[in-house]
Amino acid sequence: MLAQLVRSDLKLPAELTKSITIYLLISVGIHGGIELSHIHLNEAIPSIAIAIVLGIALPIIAYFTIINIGKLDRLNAVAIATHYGSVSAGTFLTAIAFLEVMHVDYEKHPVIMLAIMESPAILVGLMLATSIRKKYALGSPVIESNQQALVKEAFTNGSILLLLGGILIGDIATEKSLKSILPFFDQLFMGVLCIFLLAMGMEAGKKIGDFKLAGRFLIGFGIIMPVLSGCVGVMIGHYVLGFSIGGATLVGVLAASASYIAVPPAMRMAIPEANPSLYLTLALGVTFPFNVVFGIPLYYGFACFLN
Amino acid sequence: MLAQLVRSDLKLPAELTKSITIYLLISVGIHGGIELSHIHLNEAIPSIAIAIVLGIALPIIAYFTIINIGKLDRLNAVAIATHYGSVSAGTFLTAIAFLEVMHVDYEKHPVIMLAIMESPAILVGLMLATSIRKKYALGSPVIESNQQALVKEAFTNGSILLLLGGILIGDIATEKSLKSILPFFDQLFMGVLCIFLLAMGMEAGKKIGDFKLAGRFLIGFGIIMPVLSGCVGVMIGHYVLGFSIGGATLVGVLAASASYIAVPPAMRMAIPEANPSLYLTLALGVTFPFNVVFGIPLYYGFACFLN
Amino acid sequence: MLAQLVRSDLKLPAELTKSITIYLLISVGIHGGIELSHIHLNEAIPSIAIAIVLGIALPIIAYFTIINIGKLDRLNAVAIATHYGSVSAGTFLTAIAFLEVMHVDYEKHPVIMLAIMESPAILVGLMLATSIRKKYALGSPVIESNQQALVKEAFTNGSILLLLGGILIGDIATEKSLKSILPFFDQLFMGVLCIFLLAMGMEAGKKIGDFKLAGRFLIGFGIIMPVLSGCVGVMIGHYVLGFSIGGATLVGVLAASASYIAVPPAMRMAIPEANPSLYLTLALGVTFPFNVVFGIPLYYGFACFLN
Amino acid sequence: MFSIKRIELVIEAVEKSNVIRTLKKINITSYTIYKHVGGAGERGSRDEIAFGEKFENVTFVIACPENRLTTVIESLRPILKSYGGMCLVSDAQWVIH
Amino acid sequence: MFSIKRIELVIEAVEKSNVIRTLKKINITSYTIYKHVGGAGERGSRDEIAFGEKFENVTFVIACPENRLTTVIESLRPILKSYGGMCLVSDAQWVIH
Amino acid sequence: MFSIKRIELVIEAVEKSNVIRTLKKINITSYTIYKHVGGAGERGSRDEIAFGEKFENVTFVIACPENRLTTVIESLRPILKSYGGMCLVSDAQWVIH
Ligand SMILES: Nc1ncnc2c1ncn2[C@@H]1O[C@H](COP(=O)(O)O)[C@@H](O)[C@H]1O
Ligand SMILES: Nc1ncnc2c1ncn2[C@@H]1O[C@H](COP(=O)(O)O)[C@@H](O)[C@H]1O
Ligand SMILES: Nc1ncnc2c1ncn2[C@@H]1O[C@H](COP(=O)(O)O)[C@@H](O)[C@H]1O
Ligand code: NA
Ligand code: NA
Ligand code: NA
Repeated sequence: MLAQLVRSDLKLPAELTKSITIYLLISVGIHGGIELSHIHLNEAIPSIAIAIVLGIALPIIAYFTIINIGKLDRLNAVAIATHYGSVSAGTFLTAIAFLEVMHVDYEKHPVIMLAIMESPAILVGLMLATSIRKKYALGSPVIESNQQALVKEAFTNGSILLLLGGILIGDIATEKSLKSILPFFDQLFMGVLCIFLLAMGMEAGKKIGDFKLAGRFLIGFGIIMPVLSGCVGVMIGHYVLGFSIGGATLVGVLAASASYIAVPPAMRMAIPEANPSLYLTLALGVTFPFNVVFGIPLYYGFACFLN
Repeated sequence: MLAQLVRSDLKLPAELTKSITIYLLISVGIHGGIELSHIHLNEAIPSIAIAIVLGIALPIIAYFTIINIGKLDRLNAVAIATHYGSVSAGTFLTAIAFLEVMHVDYEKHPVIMLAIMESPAILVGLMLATSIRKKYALGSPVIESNQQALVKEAFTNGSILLLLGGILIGDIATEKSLKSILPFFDQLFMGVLCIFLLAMGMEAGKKIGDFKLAGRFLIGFGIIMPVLSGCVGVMIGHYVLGFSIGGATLVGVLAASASYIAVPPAMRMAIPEANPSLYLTLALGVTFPFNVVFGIPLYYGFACFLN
Repeated sequence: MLAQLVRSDLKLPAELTKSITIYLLISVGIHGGIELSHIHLNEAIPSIAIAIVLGIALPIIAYFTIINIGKLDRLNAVAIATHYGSVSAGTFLTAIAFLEVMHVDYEKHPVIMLAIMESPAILVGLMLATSIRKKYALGSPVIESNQQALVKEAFTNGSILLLLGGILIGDIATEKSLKSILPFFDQLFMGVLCIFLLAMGMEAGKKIGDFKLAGRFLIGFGIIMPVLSGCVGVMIGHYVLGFSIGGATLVGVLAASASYIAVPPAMRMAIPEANPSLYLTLALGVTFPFNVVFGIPLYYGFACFLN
Repeated sequence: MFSIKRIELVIEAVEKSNVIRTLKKINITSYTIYKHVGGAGERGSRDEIAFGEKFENVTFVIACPENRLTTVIESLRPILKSYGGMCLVSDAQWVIH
Repeated sequence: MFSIKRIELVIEAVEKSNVIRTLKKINITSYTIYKHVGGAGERGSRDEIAFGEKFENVTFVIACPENRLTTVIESLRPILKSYGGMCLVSDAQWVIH
Repeated sequence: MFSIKRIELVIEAVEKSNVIRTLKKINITSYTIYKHVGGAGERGSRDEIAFGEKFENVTFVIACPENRLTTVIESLRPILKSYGGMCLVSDAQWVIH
């Protein structure tokens, strides 16, 4: 039936999925903010540091993996690698829903990490691409003004602002005023998430036709990369940050997930030589559904095992 | 004031009405699915059979009525008749709201019938059109590939999939996980339906200007056809399926309602010789408002009378 | 951070903000209607009269202020003045949210006034423009059919109909049927309003870049005009209509707010000679944010002071 | 195929129904409309703003026989004069079906 | 720059995938599509209605070499015949990049 | 009416602000923009996907005097080179208002 859905004419209106994404980001921000208001800022510093380190290290590791094992050209490799250093809010939200259905508590720091991890990978990708073009004496087709626009956008894109805005609201609002907005931002959350996953699933399904294009190596990469980085993420969550099972699972999900909203257009602008079908197929058609169906339970299982 | 509304500049955004339709279909599916999870599959077979029989018989009856009494050409007659064999989810939803406001219980099988009755009439319409073209030696202007696309779409169009998807969720989800999504899919239902009816009313009202185009006979047909098939539907619901007052009313509504979402574009593709203004005006401008204002209470009254 | 938001790429889908506006207008109408169903029609007459008087007097006063103190040409002055005679539903809704967070009760008559005050100012603006063109022998570039369309629309535009529709529903619906729609129209109100204010804030912020264009005098006008008319409004609410603190505050807000939905396109059609950047910047970029941040608490404080 | 004139009129959205009325008066009832069109010109930039979709442009494309061109243009000119916009005319071939 | 023919096809939205299939058959895989296009013509007015977006138009713009023009037009003609629409052809220069 | 050149540029939506900046540099501040444009070409098909509206096309229509044509085209060419797209130039008459 899922296959039917994909092949069918049904298409959720684009504005609906955008609206839902906005709602979910604000909601998860508010939830995070409410909890974080009980926490001292100092306590958040380790999570923030880890988020930055992951955002820098993951795309570099991914890049060298693709170059050494696969036989992709370097610029396509950078474009793909960058996606794995950033995060997917959709995957993160699904993980939260998963934990809540399982009645597992989790720390709220990963919500901040989600906001932070959107940006660093994009900068790393930009720098890698520049240095490759220099080293291999490729002429850069990238218009200069684009590069500046990109750096700015990497830090101020919509998702980040909505998340931080939500956190701020949750953090500073009084309990009384929260009460009046929570029916909207709290009670509806899971239902809206349902529709979001339906939309995502359909979008991901439409990418399946492009699988042949990606080739066996890349599809393998799109599955093994998240498994490895997910497990490393869980270990960091458990040993370095000292999180509970739920929190460690979320750090794993952050590490494992690949961005499909913020990074693709950034890479399209920064590396026009790369083929967008490759990275879109991988992030949206392979890694996202893999994480939702197999990855999240796996990272959760691993987190349980460590405890 | 309603007239004002129609003539005014006010237009609900198209994406909003689409989003609302998606929400309503999933919601009604989930409700149906929850109830049906207590029911054995075998018990649903009679309803399914009746749905198919109605979907085949109604357009044929409607076709011969139009041909014999009115003086419409045959292809326009087929196009119009097909609409009356299919169903209108909007009318069905309004009927459910009506029963709930009246505190009348109803069986959930009609929800499955709603999903099933979308398709058969379209096939019947296709076959009627083909045989008419053969019999009267009309050249068919329909491009072949369109015909195949049409048959496929008749069975996998969005409404069907959303309804069945909702039924599946309601059927298999555990009570615990339902609890978290019900605030969205349950509590908001009636409020959203309100907005939906507002949008429908405005759309229907805009069709009123086209009434002259349809002519007296067709307008009469658009009112008498649903009354007759609605009463037959109620009788089938009562005597054949053994439903309560609520359930019989819903079967009546299914029989009486004319599709205005799935069938019009199908007929536009299948019978380009027919005039879309005629069938759109009838389904959306005559039969839909008639059913909502007079039909539903009538079928309900008739169902009470039979009990 | 707010500045970031504005400069960022983030844009709420236009259809979302339209949908939200529709929801808010119906909701506030229903709330008003429920309360008004306990009231005799006669009691509403003074509020209605005051609404009309304000709608006529304010744009005239504003016009002469601009002409005499500022050095704007007359047609631009009329176009701007008209905005201040009409009302901003967004500001009104924020004021209601403000009163509710402060646990201040308020009369429901201002909801009717909100619906009424949309129109008169537009007519006054039209008449002023016509008489100026005659007096100064300017050729009118306005196509005649436009003028008729405008007058019609001034009384049947979407906001008015949605508000009145909501009031009607709230007024005539039984308690039982209201119960089923209130979770949607009541519980979600404040949360949706949050998103609305976010969208408005971003839209307003984008206008800030146009400030230089408006010049110092107009920006001053955009702040002092609402303060003065707001205080007059509060006094009328308190002394003439005998409202409580909450009700008087709302009358103040009605007087102080400048329309940014209905009036701008009307003025574009009626006075093509005027510069839309001027009135859009003033209404959306100066007066709206001023009222939301400083105005509402000010008028509330003044209402408290009068009691 | 036969020759026609292709008129491309970009105008503010508030004027849409006015243009349709004007065309009807001179018996032009065939046209194509593009909505939500952005643009920039002498009167500043025009784009969908969340609370003012009427500050966008719409584009009319009208294919008309050469001998009707002047009538169409002359009846559209007052609207262009008052509200600005762009009106281009070019040659095209109409594919007969 | 070199000369090409610019084909502008306005057709009912239900026919969109049919047009794409037809173009593919004659090896035309480059085109631009405008959706949600309104219009009026012999078959009445077409515009987005809330419950029937398939009763709008879509516009295809196809830039093709002069020698392919007849093939393209002949394969589109049956669709135009059955479902109506407008097809304009004009001359343009393609900017080589 | 006087003669102008009508430039029609179809380009990826990510490049929209870049094109506007480029046009501004050469003092072109009048243009019309169509958003949410689909298409297919050498770089595959481009269409609105729910989570990536930036993978659509936008179309710029620019009416410019003949003597400015080369400047405009030369400044747009690098963008076309890097990101693909289509740029057509045709003759049109500008209706003076
Ligand atoms: N030279 C031009 N090329 C393309 N579009 C133009 C041009 N001049 C004006 N327009 C369009 O016409 C609208 C109104 O122009 P204006 O009246 O000059 O502000 C603009 O928003 C553009 O969409
Ligand atoms: N003369 C024309 N000029 C511009 N567009 C046209 C013209 N004739 C037809 N159209 C377009 O083609 C569609 C179908 O036309 P028709 O088949 O004549 O109803 C209309 O909805 C218009 O969008
Ligand atoms: N021959 C053509 N006719 C019409 N549009 C084209 C053509 N070639 C390219 N395009 C448009 O330009 C975009 C980019 O083309 P490309 O760079 O070839 O992928 C496509 O998505 C189409 O919208
Ligand atoms: Na990651
Ligand atoms: Na039926
Ligand atoms: Na006011």
